[in-house]
Amino acid sequence: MSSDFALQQEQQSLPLGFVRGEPVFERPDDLYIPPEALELMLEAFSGPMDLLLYLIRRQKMDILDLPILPITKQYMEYVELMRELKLELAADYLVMAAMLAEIKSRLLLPKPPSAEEEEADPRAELIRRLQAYEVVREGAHQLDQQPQQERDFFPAHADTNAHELAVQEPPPVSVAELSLALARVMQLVKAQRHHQVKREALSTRERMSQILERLSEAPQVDFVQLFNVTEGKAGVVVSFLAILELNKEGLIRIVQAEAYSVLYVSRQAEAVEQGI
Amino acid sequence: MISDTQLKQLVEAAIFAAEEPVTLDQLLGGVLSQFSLNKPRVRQVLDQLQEDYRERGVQLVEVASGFRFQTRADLGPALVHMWPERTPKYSAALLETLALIAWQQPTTRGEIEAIRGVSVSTQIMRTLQERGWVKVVGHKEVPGRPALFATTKEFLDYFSLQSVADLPALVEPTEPDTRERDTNEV
Amino acid sequence: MISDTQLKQLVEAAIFAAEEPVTLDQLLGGVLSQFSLNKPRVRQVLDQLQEDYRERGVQLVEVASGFRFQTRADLGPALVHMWPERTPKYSAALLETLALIAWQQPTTRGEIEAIRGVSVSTQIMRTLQERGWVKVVGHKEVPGRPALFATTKEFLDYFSLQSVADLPALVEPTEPDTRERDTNEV
Repeated sequence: MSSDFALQQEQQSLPLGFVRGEPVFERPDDLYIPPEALELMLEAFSGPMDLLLYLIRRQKMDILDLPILPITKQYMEYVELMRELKLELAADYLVMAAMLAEIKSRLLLPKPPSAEEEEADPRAELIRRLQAYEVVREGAHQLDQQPQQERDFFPAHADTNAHELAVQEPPPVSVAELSLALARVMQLVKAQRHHQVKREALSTRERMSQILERLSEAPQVDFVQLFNVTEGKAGVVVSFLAILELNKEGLIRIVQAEAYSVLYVSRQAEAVEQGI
Repeated sequence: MISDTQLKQLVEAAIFAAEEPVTLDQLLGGVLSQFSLNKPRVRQVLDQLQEDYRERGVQLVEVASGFRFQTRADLGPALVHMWPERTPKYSAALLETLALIAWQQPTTRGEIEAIRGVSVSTQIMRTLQERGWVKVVGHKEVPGRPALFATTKEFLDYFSLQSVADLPALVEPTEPDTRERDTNEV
Repeated sequence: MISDTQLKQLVEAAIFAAEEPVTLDQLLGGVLSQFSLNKPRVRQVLDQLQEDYRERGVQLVEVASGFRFQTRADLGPALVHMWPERTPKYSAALLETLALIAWQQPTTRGEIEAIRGVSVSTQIMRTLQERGWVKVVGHKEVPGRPALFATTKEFLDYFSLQSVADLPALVEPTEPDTRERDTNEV
């Protein structure tokens, strides 16, 4: 009893694991523990290696002296208890159980005298892995000891009026990006049958905008002035199509005082306001 | 008990670490709650801190919602150079809206929404107009008289385009029949 | 020309106003770009600032991605008390995974799992990447081309490290010497 007590005291000096970053010093020493505690403990172990290391430490054993029989027995008891309590047990725990069982059976098998020299210790691989894992666990512990932002220190910031003074450069956009956006939009339009827009309409529609803009500067413009002969035949055709389209959409009105007189074009809004 | 030095350090650190200005009450109820301190003592510490920082690059000021450190006002113009291009990228929604306006112009917000199947935010329309790429060229004579949007000359200049018609030429045609139509194009 | 006082104020304000740590080069190329200053002069200013703040509630420290002001380490517990929600807690599994990536980088998930003896949850890898502590730096040229993970500057900044080399060295395991002891054991 007294040695058990001493052992327990010793246990408490070493953090055996971490629960959400908090070192865990206490773990139940016997196996008969309430399910809630076991669940908590399962959370405290980061995996089967952690549990195994804990069991070895509890036995005050050297890893190099891995006492495979008692450790396997205890490990199995833990795993069994976890299963009985239907705790969600990671498959990794069962893989470790199988590995332990295999090592145990190999150690128990009588070895043929001739092979004794060459055959490696079946525990060697597990010992190597436990040692490697122990290093990692120590690494995690040391990392946790580092000054941590928002736990040990906070970044210190000051407000500044400089942001308000800054002239925000608008984000750059490449033609390729815009083209891709247009391609996406074209796909959308294609999907909608009723929008039968042909690519030819492009420059016409742009010209429609230009004409509308021109008409916003003057209440009415001489029809002829809407054409720019320097653009050549193609340009004149585009302007003409644009005027027809604007007229069709009811955005402009074309008026003529008398036959063969000058044609005037005005925006529909102006036309309405002026009562034309 | 807490020494004067520790108290000043703690108040200073708390204000610097806080994301928002901190009030005297927040200090007393927060970092200082474990010490029995009264308001005048903390007030005095704040006064001392204000004095300590008077000639420094940052200063302790009291604003409506509490105390905060801020950079000296006269350093503003120099500090501007810290953020040369802290510019977010434009959203796909904005670029698609722009592309649609270019393509279908003059067009209304409602027409854009009908094609994109989602509403176009006022923010997007404002951004496009502030950038000088899009402007209102008239109003459609339908109920509500919605604005007619069109692209501008600045838009063409920015993208080094002669005309909006130059734009889709960059798009790889997905269907062979659209390619044939290209030749007939005006 | 800029006076020593102005220079110190400007550097101080710039570091306090920046959202991320600031390097000497960033200072020279940013806020100080309009003055012709050399690195040693700015370095000297940084040294002076470090000295000025030595006994204050916040201190100037150099971390992996540059200089930043941060609260004094011994004030941590009191400040955490002010913002308990700002202090995250990390599981043993997460810290072990992070430690492994830090020490063994670049490394794959499979290698981490082999050492930890447990599968690494996707949740942990996502958390580490979302926090910006870990990133994929390539793929291992083996079947399946698994991603190679490495730690970032943000990781170093968070844990107050200037480089991975500052991490405490790990004790290499001693070679198992089990052969002779076998017989006594079973």
